Amino acid sequence: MGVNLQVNVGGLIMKNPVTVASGTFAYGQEYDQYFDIAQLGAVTVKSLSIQPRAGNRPPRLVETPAGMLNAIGLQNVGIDAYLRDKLPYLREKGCTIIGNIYGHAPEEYAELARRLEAENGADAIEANLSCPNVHDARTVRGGALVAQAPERVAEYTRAIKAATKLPVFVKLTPNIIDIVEPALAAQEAGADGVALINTLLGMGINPETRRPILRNIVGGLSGPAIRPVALKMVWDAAKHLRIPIIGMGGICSAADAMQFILAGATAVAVGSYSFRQPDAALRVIQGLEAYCQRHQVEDIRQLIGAMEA
Amino acid sequence: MGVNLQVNVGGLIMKNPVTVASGTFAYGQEYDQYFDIAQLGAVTVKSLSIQPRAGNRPPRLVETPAGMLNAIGLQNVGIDAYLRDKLPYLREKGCTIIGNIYGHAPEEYAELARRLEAENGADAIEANLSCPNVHDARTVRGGALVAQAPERVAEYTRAIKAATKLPVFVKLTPNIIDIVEPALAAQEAGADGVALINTLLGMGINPETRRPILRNIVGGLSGPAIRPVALKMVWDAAKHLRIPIIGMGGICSAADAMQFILAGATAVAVGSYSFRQPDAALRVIQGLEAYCQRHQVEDIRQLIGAMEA
Amino acid sequence: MPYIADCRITTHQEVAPEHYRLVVHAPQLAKEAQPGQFCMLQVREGHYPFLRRPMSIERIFADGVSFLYKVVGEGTRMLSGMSQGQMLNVQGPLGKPFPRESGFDRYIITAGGIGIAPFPALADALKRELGKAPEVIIAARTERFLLCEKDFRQMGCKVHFATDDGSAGEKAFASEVLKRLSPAAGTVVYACGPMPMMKATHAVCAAAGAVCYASLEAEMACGDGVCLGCVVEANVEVETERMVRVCKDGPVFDTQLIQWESY
Amino acid sequence: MPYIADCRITTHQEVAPEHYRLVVHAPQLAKEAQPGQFCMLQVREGHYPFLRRPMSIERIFADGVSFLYKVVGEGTRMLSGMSQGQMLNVQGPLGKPFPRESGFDRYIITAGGIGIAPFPALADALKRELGKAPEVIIAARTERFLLCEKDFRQMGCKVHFATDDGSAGEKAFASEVLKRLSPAAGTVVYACGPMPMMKATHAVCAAAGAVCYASLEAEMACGDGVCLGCVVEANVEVETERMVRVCKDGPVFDTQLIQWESY
Ligand SMILES: Cc1cc2nc3c(=O)[nH]c(=O)nc-3n(C[C@H](O)[C@H](O)[C@H](O)COP(=O)(O)OP(=O)(O)OC[C@H]3O[C@@H](n4cnc5c(N)ncnc54)[C@H](O)[C@@H]3O)c2cc1C
Ligand SMILES: Cc1cc2nc3c(=O)[nH]c(=O)nc-3n(C[C@H](O)[C@H](O)[C@H](O)COP(=O)(O)OP(=O)(O)OC[C@H]3O[C@@H](n4cnc5c(N)ncnc54)[C@H](O)[C@@H]3O)c2cc1C
Ligand SMILES: Cc1cc2nc3c(=O)[nH]c(=O)nc-3n(C[C@H](O)[C@H](O)[C@H](O)COP(=O)(O)O)c2cc1C
Ligand SMILES: Cc1cc2nc3c(=O)[nH]c(=O)nc-3n(C[C@H](O)[C@H](O)[C@H](O)COP(=O)(O)O)c2cc1C
Ligand code: FES
Ligand code: FES
Repeated sequence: MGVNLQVNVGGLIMKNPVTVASGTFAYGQEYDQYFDIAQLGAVTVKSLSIQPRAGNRPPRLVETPAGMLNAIGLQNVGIDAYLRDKLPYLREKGCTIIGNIYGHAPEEYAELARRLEAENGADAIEANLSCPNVHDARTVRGGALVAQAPERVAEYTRAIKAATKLPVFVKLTPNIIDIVEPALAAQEAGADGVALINTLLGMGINPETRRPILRNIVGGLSGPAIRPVALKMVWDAAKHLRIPIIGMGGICSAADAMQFILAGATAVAVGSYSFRQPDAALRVIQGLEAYCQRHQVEDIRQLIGAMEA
Repeated sequence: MGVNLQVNVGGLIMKNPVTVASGTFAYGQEYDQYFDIAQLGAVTVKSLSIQPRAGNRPPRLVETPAGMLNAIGLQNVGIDAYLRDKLPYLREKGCTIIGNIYGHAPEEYAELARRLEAENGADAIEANLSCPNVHDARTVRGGALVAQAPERVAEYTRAIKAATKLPVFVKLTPNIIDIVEPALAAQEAGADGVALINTLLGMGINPETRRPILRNIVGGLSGPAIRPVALKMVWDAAKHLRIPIIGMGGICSAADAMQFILAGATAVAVGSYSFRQPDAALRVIQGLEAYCQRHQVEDIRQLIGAMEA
Repeated sequence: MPYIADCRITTHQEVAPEHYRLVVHAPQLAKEAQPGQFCMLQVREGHYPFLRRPMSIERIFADGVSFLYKVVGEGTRMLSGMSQGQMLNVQGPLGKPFPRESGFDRYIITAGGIGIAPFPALADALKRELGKAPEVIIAARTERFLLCEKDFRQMGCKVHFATDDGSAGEKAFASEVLKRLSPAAGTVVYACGPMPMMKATHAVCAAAGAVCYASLEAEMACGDGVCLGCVVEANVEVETERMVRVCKDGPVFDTQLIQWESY
Repeated sequence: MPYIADCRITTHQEVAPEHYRLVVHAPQLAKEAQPGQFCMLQVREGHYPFLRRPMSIERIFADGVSFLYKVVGEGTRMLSGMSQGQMLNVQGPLGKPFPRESGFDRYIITAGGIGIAPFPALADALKRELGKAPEVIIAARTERFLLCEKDFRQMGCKVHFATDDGSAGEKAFASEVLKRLSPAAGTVVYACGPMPMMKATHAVCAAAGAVCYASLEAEMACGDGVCLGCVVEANVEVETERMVRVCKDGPVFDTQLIQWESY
């Protein structure tokens, strides 16, 4: 049986619903050594900023039970080097590209989106409004992240939407009471989709040295450990949104991805698990196709939000 | 070297800083089969309500990577049966008791606290303002839990404090932007300590049946998976509070417990890990003593908040 | 009283595709265990899988017990990778055993699939204690998953087969075979298997006036009555509770107690 | 180009307390691997431990490679429980090898503790390719952790020992022994060991005008340049980056590049 895996994520056509999470796939080239990355529904690149960023000082990562903490701090080559050095490879391969962007103000996001569109640097924009490792989440109280304040989410989204015709996805944080609030704010401000979730704030201490394990003290928790949390947020958001959701958080297998799709995600991203298994996203695609065949589902879109409560 | 492990948690003297998390130790009797539970700094009992509660319909639990989701729904024998059938065993053993309570309104919490004090049912009160499995966290938007609204935390805390002279601890939820807000609200309303954290909201779907794994759909995530999140919240709260913190969330070993103490917890609770290893809390006590000896620390109180940032 | 110990694996063999028998050296456990009780096995060190896995006690020997299990997920797969000589952390015996009362006319065991696991021990005890070799219905998807036949025959049990595909015995459900055996008042039926099978078995017994004890399954965290995660809904209140814990109040229940409508 | 494969464990032995040598059958890996490169080993199926573990390639054979490792935590403990014949999932070869340039007067290897791991392959290559058997300083806490002596002697290397407790060789740090060997301009030093040891080694070499290549360690998630988790701070910008990735830009670095003040 032929299975249609193609989905339309707020105007972005993906040949299958599987992308990779920003920051867990760099700019694609490294993992192209292990499998043909053009098979992905889309490649989501590491957050890009206007200037290159050195990121936080090391140590920047530590394993945790069924997950990991990272405090990379958005180290990236900057938009210029991306367009010059990284983009050609992805375009040559024929990849669909989601350009994840990060800035210090709405204008910076707008500028990044404009450049990506103008220079064919992406087929959709994902605005990272929720990185726990850049705003000083260690000391600022009461919500340092844009994605924790619905009115700021709206403001940023409007600025980006005004700057580009590309589909715009807004990436939100799980460190919040009700994910529906910033998600609705994004939708009302014109976002074409939301990406759920970024990492959860966490930390670790080495009891022997009595020092924090990460130099930045605080980092973002990812991996299978957080999957149940991510799934709940996707399900919550799906009940209230018209725009599509890209679900992520601990996805390792097609069975995991199916949970997110059934909860209401139109597409999914494989994140940290690629570190363990570089071709994990490809296996998810293959597994989704096999799932549809086994269940005689001709079009995967029939499964979006199809959980029977 | 003799080591002092005794701590004073807002007026509750614990002979060591280790208790168990409410709902993971029932009323103590079962695990007394495996070790002498009187060795614990305190036994924290399953949440008690005025009337017995049947809890949610099954299935109520599922394992997750390095953790578990539960939707017990506060099934408990009720305060009368507790005082009559469960308390004598604990008192006979000489246990220090933290009476965890749950009600539908401030008056119910006050009533439970009053009864526990009057009938010698507890040596301190822990008010569960954060159970994700009873308020209808599935459908109510914008924060269904008391612990998500600082002003309600204050109101509930005041009511309980007015009803009892026992130390009162307020148990908070990690499903929030800034844990310091409800924690400060509790402190300002007279709480003698805070207990951090309750479970994180989460869910699971069986992709084969397309049905939620839990009958309640949503449950609470616990276990080592959430430890980094819990630790970050304890550290956040410790920076801003005068009152002591009972830290919990994924503690399995003395090394884990030490992380919480170094982050600022005065006491710690072993939760879900007891299911795997019923004497886990005892091993934590032994491990803390060994840690102090190895590091030549005469008094464990010197280590509270002693992380070097 | 249950206890926890590292037990040496003395035998571990595949008895059918994806089905294993595992024997551990555990003299104290063997002394206390009763047919129908179970153990919580810690499949691995570390945090994965996080919880122990419940397994019925299949046979009780002088110096240990055996388990009979099917690989259904990662925990049982990891268990199947353990070798003879390795240590397995075992908690048990847990739960209430099958009641073994004299005075019944007929003793019938009915098992679906891996639900056969607790019955070799039970049949053995009925034979030894009451002198009654029970009749046994073994049902499975197909012939090669019909387990323990030889054990039962050696105890002098009459064995009936049922398979979904007719590859051995009747092409029928266990409950249909049971019905044809005409249980009646004075018959006691012991059942274990998938929930629909036990529900049907209960219905047959209730209609016939037979007593039925079933060993139920549920996801378990503690296995010892603490977490309240493994409950099933009861028809009547048991010690003031409407929810009964499979691990502590069961796993063996008089089927009249269970609210079968939920299944 | 790195690849990922399940490789059969052909030998696995304890070579000192808590120290193991593990040999895997991996012909393609053996063909591509260079001394100083490493592999990411997947210790277990499932989610625990979540990440792979980086291990230097100790020796390169015709049809496989060996690793030499020390048990320091749960991952290495689980690894040590694997048996000959089992399959181990290996990703590699990864990272930049030790530069092997002719034209130096002297080649010195200096290793602290388990830092000895990458050097048997390096010494072998230097001997075969350049005809130079390097001098080797092996430092460890105490005598029984002085590893690989025989391998080096067989290659004709001169071996110096240093122990913290004086139980063998000099009671000194590796860097002190190195200093007494009087490295100079024209000397190349290869170092691997704890950070303070490599920092001191760098200082000795810098003062003497010797070239020093060190194999650094960092916590790694991907091992392949993707996650940016394993960086160390560089003195100069490398390809416009101030942070260099141990996994991809290293693990072997010219020590002049590293900002040693941070350690
Ligand atoms: C009292 C009792 C006695 C049991 N005796 C036996 C026995 O003798 N032999 C045997 O093969 N099996 C027995 N089981 C079932 C056995 O415990 C499960 O098959 C096992 O826990 C599955 O673990 P897993 O990691 O392989 O599967 P998982 O990956 O955890 O799950 C795979 C599937 O099995 C289901 N499952 C997982 N855990 C349980 C559980 N605790 N109870 C029921 N279903 C579960 C899941 O819902 C899922 O559908 C018993 C269960 C109970 C409660
Ligand atoms: C390029 C490279 C090559 C290496 N080669 C070898 C080798 O040949 N032989 C050998 O024995 N070891 C080697 N190591 C170190 C080895 O990777 C760690 O000892 C191992 O990952 C620890 O895993 P664990 O689960 O046992 O310990 P964990 O429980 O993860 O940690 C125990 C301790 O080890 C530290 N640690 C954990 N992971 C790493 C890591 N990736 N790098 C450094 N420290 C870590 C932790 O901070 C902690 O202090 C190498 C490391 C790198 C980066
Ligand atoms: C090492 C690492 C780096 C990350 N960098 C970024 C980033 O640059 N931009 C971003 O939006 N998210 C970043 N994330 C978050 C992931 O995209 C993803 O939202 C999160 O990890 C949850 O998915 P997972 O559990 O599958 O990893 C990063 C995550 C990790 C682990
Ligand atoms: C099965 C189960 C039942 C629980 N019941 C309660 C409860 O009745 N009252 C309460 O305050 N917390 C309850 N909790 C939350 C725990 O007390 C604790 O806050 C949480 O599990 C985090 O700790 P852990 O990760 O160590 O388990 C329960 C947790 C579990 C797993
Ligand atoms: S498994 Fe915990 S009460 Fe039954
Ligand atoms: S380990 Fe990921 S970049 Fe080095």
